[in-house]
Amino acid sequence: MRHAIYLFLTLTAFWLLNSGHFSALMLSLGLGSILLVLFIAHRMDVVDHESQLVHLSPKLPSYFFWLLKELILANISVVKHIWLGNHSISPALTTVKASQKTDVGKVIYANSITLTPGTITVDLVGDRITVHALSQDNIQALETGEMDRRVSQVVN
Amino acid sequence: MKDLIAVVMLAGIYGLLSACFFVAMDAVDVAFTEASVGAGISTLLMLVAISMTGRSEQAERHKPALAFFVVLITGGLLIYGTIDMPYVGAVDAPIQVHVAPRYINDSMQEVGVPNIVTSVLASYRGFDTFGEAVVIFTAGIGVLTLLPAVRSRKDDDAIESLNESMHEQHMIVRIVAKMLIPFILLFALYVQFHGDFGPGGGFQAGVIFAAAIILYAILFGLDAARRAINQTFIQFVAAFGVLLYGSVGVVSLLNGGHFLDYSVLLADPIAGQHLGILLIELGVGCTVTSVMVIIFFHFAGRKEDKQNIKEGEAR
Amino acid sequence: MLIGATLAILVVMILAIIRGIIGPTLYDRILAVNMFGTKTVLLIALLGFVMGRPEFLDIAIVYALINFITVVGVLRYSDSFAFKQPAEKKQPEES
Amino acid sequence: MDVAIEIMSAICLLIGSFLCISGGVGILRFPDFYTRMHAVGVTDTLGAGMILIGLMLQSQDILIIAKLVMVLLMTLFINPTASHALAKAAIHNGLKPVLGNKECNHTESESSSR
Repeated sequence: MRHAIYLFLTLTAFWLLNSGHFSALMLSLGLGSILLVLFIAHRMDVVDHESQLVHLSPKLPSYFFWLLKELILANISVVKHIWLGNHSISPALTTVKASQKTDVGKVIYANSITLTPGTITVDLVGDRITVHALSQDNIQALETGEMDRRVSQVVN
Repeated sequence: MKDLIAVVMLAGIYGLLSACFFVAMDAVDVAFTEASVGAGISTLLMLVAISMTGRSEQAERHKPALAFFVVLITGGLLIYGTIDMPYVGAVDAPIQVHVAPRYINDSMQEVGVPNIVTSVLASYRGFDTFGEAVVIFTAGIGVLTLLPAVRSRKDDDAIESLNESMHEQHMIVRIVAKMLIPFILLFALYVQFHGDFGPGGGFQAGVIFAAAIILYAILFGLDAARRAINQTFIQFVAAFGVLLYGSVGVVSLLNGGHFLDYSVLLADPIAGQHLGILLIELGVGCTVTSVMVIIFFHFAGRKEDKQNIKEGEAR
Repeated sequence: MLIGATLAILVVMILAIIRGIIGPTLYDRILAVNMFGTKTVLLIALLGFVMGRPEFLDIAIVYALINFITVVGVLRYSDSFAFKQPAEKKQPEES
Repeated sequence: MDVAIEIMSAICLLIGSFLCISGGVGILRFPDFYTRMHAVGVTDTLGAGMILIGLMLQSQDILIIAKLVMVLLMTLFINPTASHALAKAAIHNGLKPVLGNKECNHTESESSSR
């Protein structure tokens, strides 16, 4: 029920921000649409703790900014590799461990890895994440486990 | 190119490209339709079809050079034909002198909808659009009759375990899709109801809505999707959409107007137009959504049945 | 500057098309389509600003969503039997 | 004030365009599928983000900014997932990555013959 309320609130915000029309007709149509979507989502069984991220929000912004910093650094390095040419890269396949307990945590970690250019999550089995990296530096950065630690903080 | 999936991918690029072209030509509604239909759902349906028939093209039975020659000639003739056409945007071009000025100048008073395309599509040319809705409905019926669902449910356990393993496999995609699906659905409904103000309307909304359901079916298995979306109900909705459209026309007849003349629906003609457009767009949306879902379910269901039969034979 | 960015995106789209046509593997083509789609989102947003009609953003959102659905669909059907031939074997036949 | 915002937006657009073109060059230049995905990652994250932020700076309407934020969030949210899906499908169907390590010279020579 809690998740349904969260979903209802986010959907309302989504509708209002998209619509920008506040006549009675539009608002009632919006309400009807949201209820219909809630009903279908309930039938599809997609409303649960996995899809509603509200319970991990307080630490999300700080993680987000840290990720942004990493993102910019990673972008610069990959762009450098692009312009330097093929001899500067040494692609590698490696496996790192995800210490998050929940599936959502693992997914956030895996997606953060993919989001930073230079590393791509190729596979996620259990708590082992297979990563394809553009160069050895990326792998070393990943193996320090800082991202892993930060994601764990956000989720738990 | 013999690999059909590569061909489908290039067709997807073509869809995106032509949508960009439409945007550049300021034809927002057409671009919207191309976005949802050309790049989205047709790629998906073609993929399903390919996964049933096989990936490679058949051995050549025709002469590619001859075909290319014919295409070249036809294209050349078509280009030759366009030489006689008036320049784009010429004042005396036929398209600018007949009905277009009326649409542009008077539609605000007569229909009262800011988006002229919607007022043309749904009000001035409501009969055409009715025909289009019926065409889509007919396509749905055709698929229903030609591809009856062969339900051979013997090894439910096997499918259950398959679903389980799929859950492990696609965990990332699944969880992200779980978060996204409600928003896709709501966005489709937003498109549905804001066709009056901006680009959008029943066709686009229906396709996006169906795409969300198809995404669900792809990721969570066809059976889960069948449980969530009742098959009989969806067939009913398809018919209901056309029926709603038609009955708006009939009600306007009964109120003393022409068929699909919404001005007589309410005392105020403008409000009547609004109501009529809203209802028929809803009808179109219902029909398009359900027909797309029906087509996908029948294609994909048939494929699954085929696989089941194959597995049964192997055992 | 808007126009400059639009042109840059167009150039990137052309590069993506080249990659889509020369392949060599199927996945390169899917990658090209995916990249082309995201660039289309950007192009439409930019064009909306160039032409002063920000309603275009609706289309951009639709593209962002549809693109995801297409790629997921490809992934799903790449698991099915029709794709089972190893990618290397296909090489000589393609291009 | 207005001029400052204009300049900032122009800078954002410029950086975004440069990143996108870099990614476009990368997708042609890199040796195999997996490395190309990294190039696409550049255009999808910071390239798209910079361009969208540049557009946000140019608009006054809160609804338009909201929609741009939505596009940005979707890009950041969807693209890694799609990339992952793609990489996973590729590796499960036996497409071998070109590796820079010594022990994998075998794969490298094999795929460079493509």
